[in-house]
Amino acid sequence: MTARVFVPCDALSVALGADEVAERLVAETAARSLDVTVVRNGSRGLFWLEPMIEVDVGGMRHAYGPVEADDIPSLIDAGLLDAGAHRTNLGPTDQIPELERQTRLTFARVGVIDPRSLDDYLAHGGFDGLRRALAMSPSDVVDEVEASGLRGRGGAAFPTGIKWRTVLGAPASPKYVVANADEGDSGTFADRMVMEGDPFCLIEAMAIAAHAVGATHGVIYCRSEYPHSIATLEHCIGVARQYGWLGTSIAGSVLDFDIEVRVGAGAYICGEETSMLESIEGKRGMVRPKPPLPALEGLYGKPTVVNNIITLASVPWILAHGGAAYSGHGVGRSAGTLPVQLAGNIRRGGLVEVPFGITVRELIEDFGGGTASGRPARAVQIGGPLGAYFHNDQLDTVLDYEAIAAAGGLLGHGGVVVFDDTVDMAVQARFAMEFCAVESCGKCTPCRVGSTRGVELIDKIVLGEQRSANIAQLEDLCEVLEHGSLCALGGLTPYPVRSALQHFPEDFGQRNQQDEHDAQENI
Amino acid sequence: MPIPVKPDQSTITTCAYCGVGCGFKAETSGGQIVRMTPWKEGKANHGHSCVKGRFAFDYYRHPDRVRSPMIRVSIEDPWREVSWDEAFAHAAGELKRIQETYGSGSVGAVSSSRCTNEEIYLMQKFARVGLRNNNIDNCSRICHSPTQFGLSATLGAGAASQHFDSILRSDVILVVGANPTEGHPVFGSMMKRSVRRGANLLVIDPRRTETVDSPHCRASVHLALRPGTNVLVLDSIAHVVVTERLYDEAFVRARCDWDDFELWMSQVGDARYSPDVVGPEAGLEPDDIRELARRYAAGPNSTIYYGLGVTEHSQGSTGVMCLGNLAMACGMIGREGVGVNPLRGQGNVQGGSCLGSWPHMFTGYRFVTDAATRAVFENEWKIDLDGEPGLRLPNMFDAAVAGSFKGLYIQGEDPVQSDPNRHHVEAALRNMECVIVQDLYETETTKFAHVLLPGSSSLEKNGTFTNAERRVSMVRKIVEPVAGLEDWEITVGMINAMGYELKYDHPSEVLDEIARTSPAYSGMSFELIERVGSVQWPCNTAAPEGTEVLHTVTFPRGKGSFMLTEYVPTKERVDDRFPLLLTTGRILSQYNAGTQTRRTANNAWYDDDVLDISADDAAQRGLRNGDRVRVASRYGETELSITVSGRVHPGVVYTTFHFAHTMVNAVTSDLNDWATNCPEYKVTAVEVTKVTKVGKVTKVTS
Amino acid sequence: MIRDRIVRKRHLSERPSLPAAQASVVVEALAANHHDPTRLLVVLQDIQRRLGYLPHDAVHPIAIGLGLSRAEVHGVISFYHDLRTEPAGRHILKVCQAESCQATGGRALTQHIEDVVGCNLGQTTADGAITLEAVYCLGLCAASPAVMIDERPIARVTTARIDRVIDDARTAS
Amino acid sequence: MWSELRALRDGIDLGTPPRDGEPVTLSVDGIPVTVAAGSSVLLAAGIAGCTVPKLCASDTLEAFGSCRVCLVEIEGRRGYPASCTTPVDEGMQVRTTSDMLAKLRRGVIELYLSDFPEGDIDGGWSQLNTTLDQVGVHRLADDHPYRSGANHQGGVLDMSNPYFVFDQAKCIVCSRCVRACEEIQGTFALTIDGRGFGSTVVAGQNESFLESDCVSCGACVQACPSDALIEKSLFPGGYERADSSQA
Repeated sequence: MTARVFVPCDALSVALGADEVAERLVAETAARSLDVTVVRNGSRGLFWLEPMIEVDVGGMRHAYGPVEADDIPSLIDAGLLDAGAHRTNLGPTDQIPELERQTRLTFARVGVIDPRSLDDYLAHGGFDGLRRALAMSPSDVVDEVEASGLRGRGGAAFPTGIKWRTVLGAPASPKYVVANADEGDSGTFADRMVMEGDPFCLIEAMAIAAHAVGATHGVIYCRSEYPHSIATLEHCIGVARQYGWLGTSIAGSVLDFDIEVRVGAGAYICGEETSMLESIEGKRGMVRPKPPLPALEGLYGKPTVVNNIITLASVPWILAHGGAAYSGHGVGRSAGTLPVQLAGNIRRGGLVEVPFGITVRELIEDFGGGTASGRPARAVQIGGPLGAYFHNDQLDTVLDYEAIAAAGGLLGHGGVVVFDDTVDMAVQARFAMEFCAVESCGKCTPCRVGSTRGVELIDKIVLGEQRSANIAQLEDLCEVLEHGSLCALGGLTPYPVRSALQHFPEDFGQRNQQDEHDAQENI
Repeated sequence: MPIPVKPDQSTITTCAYCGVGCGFKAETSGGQIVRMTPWKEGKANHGHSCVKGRFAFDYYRHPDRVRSPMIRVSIEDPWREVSWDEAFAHAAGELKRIQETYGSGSVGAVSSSRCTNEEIYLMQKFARVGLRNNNIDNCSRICHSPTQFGLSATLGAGAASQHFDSILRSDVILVVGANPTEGHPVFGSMMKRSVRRGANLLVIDPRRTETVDSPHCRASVHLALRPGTNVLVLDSIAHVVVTERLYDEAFVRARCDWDDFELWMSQVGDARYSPDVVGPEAGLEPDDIRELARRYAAGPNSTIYYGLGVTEHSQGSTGVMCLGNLAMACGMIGREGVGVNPLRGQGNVQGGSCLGSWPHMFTGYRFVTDAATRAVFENEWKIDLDGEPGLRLPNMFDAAVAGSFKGLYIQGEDPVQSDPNRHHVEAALRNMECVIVQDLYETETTKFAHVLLPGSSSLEKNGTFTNAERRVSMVRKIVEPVAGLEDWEITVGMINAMGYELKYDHPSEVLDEIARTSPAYSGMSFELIERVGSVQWPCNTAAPEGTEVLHTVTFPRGKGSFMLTEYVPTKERVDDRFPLLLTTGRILSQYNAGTQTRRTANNAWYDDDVLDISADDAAQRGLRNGDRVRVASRYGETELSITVSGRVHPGVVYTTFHFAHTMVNAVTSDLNDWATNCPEYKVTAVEVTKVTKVGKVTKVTS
Repeated sequence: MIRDRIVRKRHLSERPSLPAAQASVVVEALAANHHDPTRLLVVLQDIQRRLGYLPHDAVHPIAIGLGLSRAEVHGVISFYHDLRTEPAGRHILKVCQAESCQATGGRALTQHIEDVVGCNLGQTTADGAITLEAVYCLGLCAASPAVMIDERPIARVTTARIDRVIDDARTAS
Repeated sequence: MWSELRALRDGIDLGTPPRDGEPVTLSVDGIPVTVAAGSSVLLAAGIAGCTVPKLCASDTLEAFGSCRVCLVEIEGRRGYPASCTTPVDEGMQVRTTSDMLAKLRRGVIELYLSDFPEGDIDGGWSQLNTTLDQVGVHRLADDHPYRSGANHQGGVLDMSNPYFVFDQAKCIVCSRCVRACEEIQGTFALTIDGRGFGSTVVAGQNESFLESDCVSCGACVQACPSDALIEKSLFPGGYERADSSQA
């Protein structure tokens, strides 16, 4: 019987040498005339173990990692195909503690299956959600999503069911489903893992959405920094078309729906939904004012569902298992699970899907194992570049939308970036303004001009020029940005800036006492 | 200092350039115009403008302006500056002397569409009460006289059926032989707005103009027909409407003469107008003709806009009738979003048509042969009027060449440059004993003048203009006329000098007189226009503030009449010697004969006429972009530079006619519209050859 | 910069046009995208993929082909950082500048790379081998710092590792 | 459909195009006002006689929402929505003045002033001057922290068009010219080049106005609120760039 060995193909595994491992494995087993199939699966998200290869022994997967290409001969010598003992042997994959403690609903298949294999997908419950949805009325599908309590995972946390109901109720046609795969937040990669690990799930989700709202055309807007995702999606959309999961009369139903991948061109702002719609329409990615809501006047001015990848990827499970089953996870208004991404200076970086309600400290210490440098953690940025910096002593904050907001932050796309005690928080605050300046679409004045002024003010503060006046001006500027900006880029940039200023005032201290003294004299 | 001058006064007036008639605010500082800004309440432009009206106003203070009346005995003599009174006395004396010598009909007058309604009215009054004949014509002879004829015959009113804004309600816009984005730019912008909002654009034009294809405005069907085949193609469109039963039978039965309709159906329904037959002859794909016909007929609201590409043909009037027929057959008339609309070239062409500057018609298109109409004017003017129609302008020139026509009073026109067959016009003028020209500058025509009366620009006088949508708007005096008199005062001076005493204190009194004598204007007055901004005629007791859409209930002639429109090919044919067809048009930045725009900085965009030629035709002749070429026709030749352009098909060349020295009209044919003498500027067989030495323009004598 | 009064407009037909080889790429990209103006970004990406950049004189045919204006096409090109109007080096090395990489020595790594290749982010080396670009997140944050050379991602980058990558890029064609 | 054209009034800028919808009644600063559905809060405020400052809004152009000086407060809604892009609702209660609104508007205007030539403000009569009067800020204090920041004061001065200049130093990047060229004229000759702080108005492919597709209709000049696009005829001695700036 052919042995199956799994080597992940996702971009980060590849970035850590997975392709070389796979090549070596093929070459080495061929040289030894071993009957082995190398399967390229997605990543389980345990990236400190990548490249992590798995071997299927009697239906159970055993993991080895991290594996380098040069380890392959010794692995085979050690009886890899029978889960033999080796320096890199991690035991049964499911029993790896960091995996075992997760609640994998959205990511249930990611890392398990060959993302390009429709058979694999079907064998793991794929398209069960769509089959069930197609047997229901569109309104009932929306009810199910509403019942799940699912909220948008892209950052705004808007209830998905309500959004879908708005689109369903819009009289105009045609309607569109747009999947926002412009995952630009530093410290996030969950979307990428889905697209590279379980792409049919996204296709299924979009088809369910299309049925629920009456859409005929879907677009996945994927950032250009994700070439592996784009290639995987293109391949799988082709397969789905070939086997009738896209196109006309999907799965024998009346649903006609197709998907096209559009690739971004290097603009963070295009992750903002209206800017993304402009970009899909071939224009500059300038933010549109809301109203009108994209749900009513979205792509080409037509009713449009715009959802984040994780939001969509949660839908097939909800349809297959019921909204109530999903809402049974989580706390309060934060229903279900959240795929948290641990990044930055962390020992065990990766993806952790857990129900809402875990604390930041549990994530960083229990799952993440503390900093990679071994130095004390000093700051944690939650929710991407527009998220607040948390001080080390705030880490007991519970991870749900409301608790994080109460602590002055936002959950965003679930990215958690850890900094050790070498970080200069004035530099990080400056970067937040600089990032806003670099990525601003330039439409509204607070963001277009204010971000550059913000960088300048922080520079002056750090140099100790008229420190108090500049800090006061910076606070005023943050107020203008927060309340005066057209979209969340300008509106949220004050979060990292203010939190850095508030929690780490010592980093904005007087670098040059004489300058400050002179400045004070001059006032 | 970077602070801009702040105007101390702002006066609302109407642009005098094209037939859109935009409302402007003339802003002055210390009595000089510092800028013109578009008037937001202008109903033709709603605050928009083009490069001419907005910026090209400096012509009024150009050093070339004629600043004093001048006379001379012979055109070889130098000019002698004289007082107004001396000029009037001299001019009138000469005209009377000529009439005594050669008869009453030996003199005439021609009015200009650059002038106000009141001035045009006074010019025809000059002829009728001063010269005591009907030798009065106007410059729309050479542009839109077929409109007058063709639309009157079918619908009963020689004017646009719609207001400009109506195009926003159109689902389908058919543009025939017009290029609004260049010729009528502010309306062109409105048309593009309608297209961006979803209207379907259909274009019939030999050239791939900007109207056919520009950003966010692309015609869904473009029939790039061979010049001269308009009527053939329009009949073929009608053929499709008839044979595919796309017409609106209910509308035709209710509103039109059914017998006429059946006759028309049998004509255009004949196989000779089938797209399969017409396509090859007109250089078109038969299916494109069908597609255009189907889209137009499908509407639900389809509108037609057309320009000189329809009228300036030997079958110009027939082409206009085709459009009237088509609109009636498809029920596309009598409500917003539909209609048939001529795009008038000059600021007051519609006024020029309405106000009786015709040898055969009084104001409101009423015939001089009609005693009852004559009686209205005889009663008003207290004078007996001649019941015989007078001479058309071309007939005046013919008669002058023949020796029986000796004196002409020309108001603001330059027939030597504008009219066809330049050498014929020159010969005619040379044969006259008294040519009186009233103009802003010395022109090609003033070279033949004996009396030169300094005209006033539209910035220097009061009055009204009627634009292409029948809208009468106020022209207001912004600055004093350079020589002291407004044009209407000059004509009044001439009338008095002819011995007919008359006095107006203000042009409003002239409009009052027009209202008293002309039903369509009966409700019109300066007071009304001041109050409501502008008024579209008809304006009368039934429509006290004017009429936006015509033909809503009935046609002025009662039942709409389907005219037969048999295609008769022009005599102008290509052959081995003259294998290319020359057609003409205008560009945005220059205006007509260019007398005004050439005296502004608008030359920065185009400082010369250029010949557009296809890459194929250029290659065959070894021509490259920018080469100088000789353009020769059976009638004459001239020299131009070429642009190798994708906008014209092989076999067709195109040029503008804005620059006097190129004398494009030396090349164009002698042929003209069968009904109105409107010249066939749009079709001339030519050959183009490269020249290495700059030559000069010559006319072939034939 | 001062743009002085121009006496006479130079019309497009008087200006240089695109070389034939590039023009055919434009024509093919337009046709492949059905001359659909909403696919402008796709057209630009297609052309850049084949030509390596978007030549100035390609803008006019693109605009005409899609029924857009040159200004609109220019506006779109200038908005997106991926789109380039000059040819790049033989390899494009994108160095992540975002927070996760900052937390793991990304700033020092960037400085090291600039020193080794001899040019700054946004520039191309004198030998035309490498163009350095800033990128804000490659989604490889669980193993920062990260770079991407051409379409190959590299994570947990060390100076030794990046030196090998740069060496390879310089020697490979 | 006709209101957007025919309800325009000389000398009055309603801020957003008038609409034709059914009547909707709301209150602005306690004053009841009835406007057509689809109208903006900005338009309603103007009709109620409550002047809301604006820069990027004009009743000849569709609402854009970029300048952020027309912010208002709406009962029951979070934040400070731009009144130009917020449509009226029946019963809506709008406040056009408050300490916070004044502070935000001042803050935004200071950002504008931080990149505008100081010498072009005093004595000017542009719409920007009117807005500065309304907000009550005319210049940055001499020791204002925004002074000496990055700016566009050395930007393009385009004199190529015979009739008007484009002076980037005075451009506030509101896109009114770009939108006028698109929405009113339909030529699409202008665009924004770049993005973020680097955004600048350019003609064609960042070329001179005369060589671009510009047809010199004047719509952009008419639309410009800050005299960055202005008629040469208003400068009898020729146009010169202001030599002093806040920068």
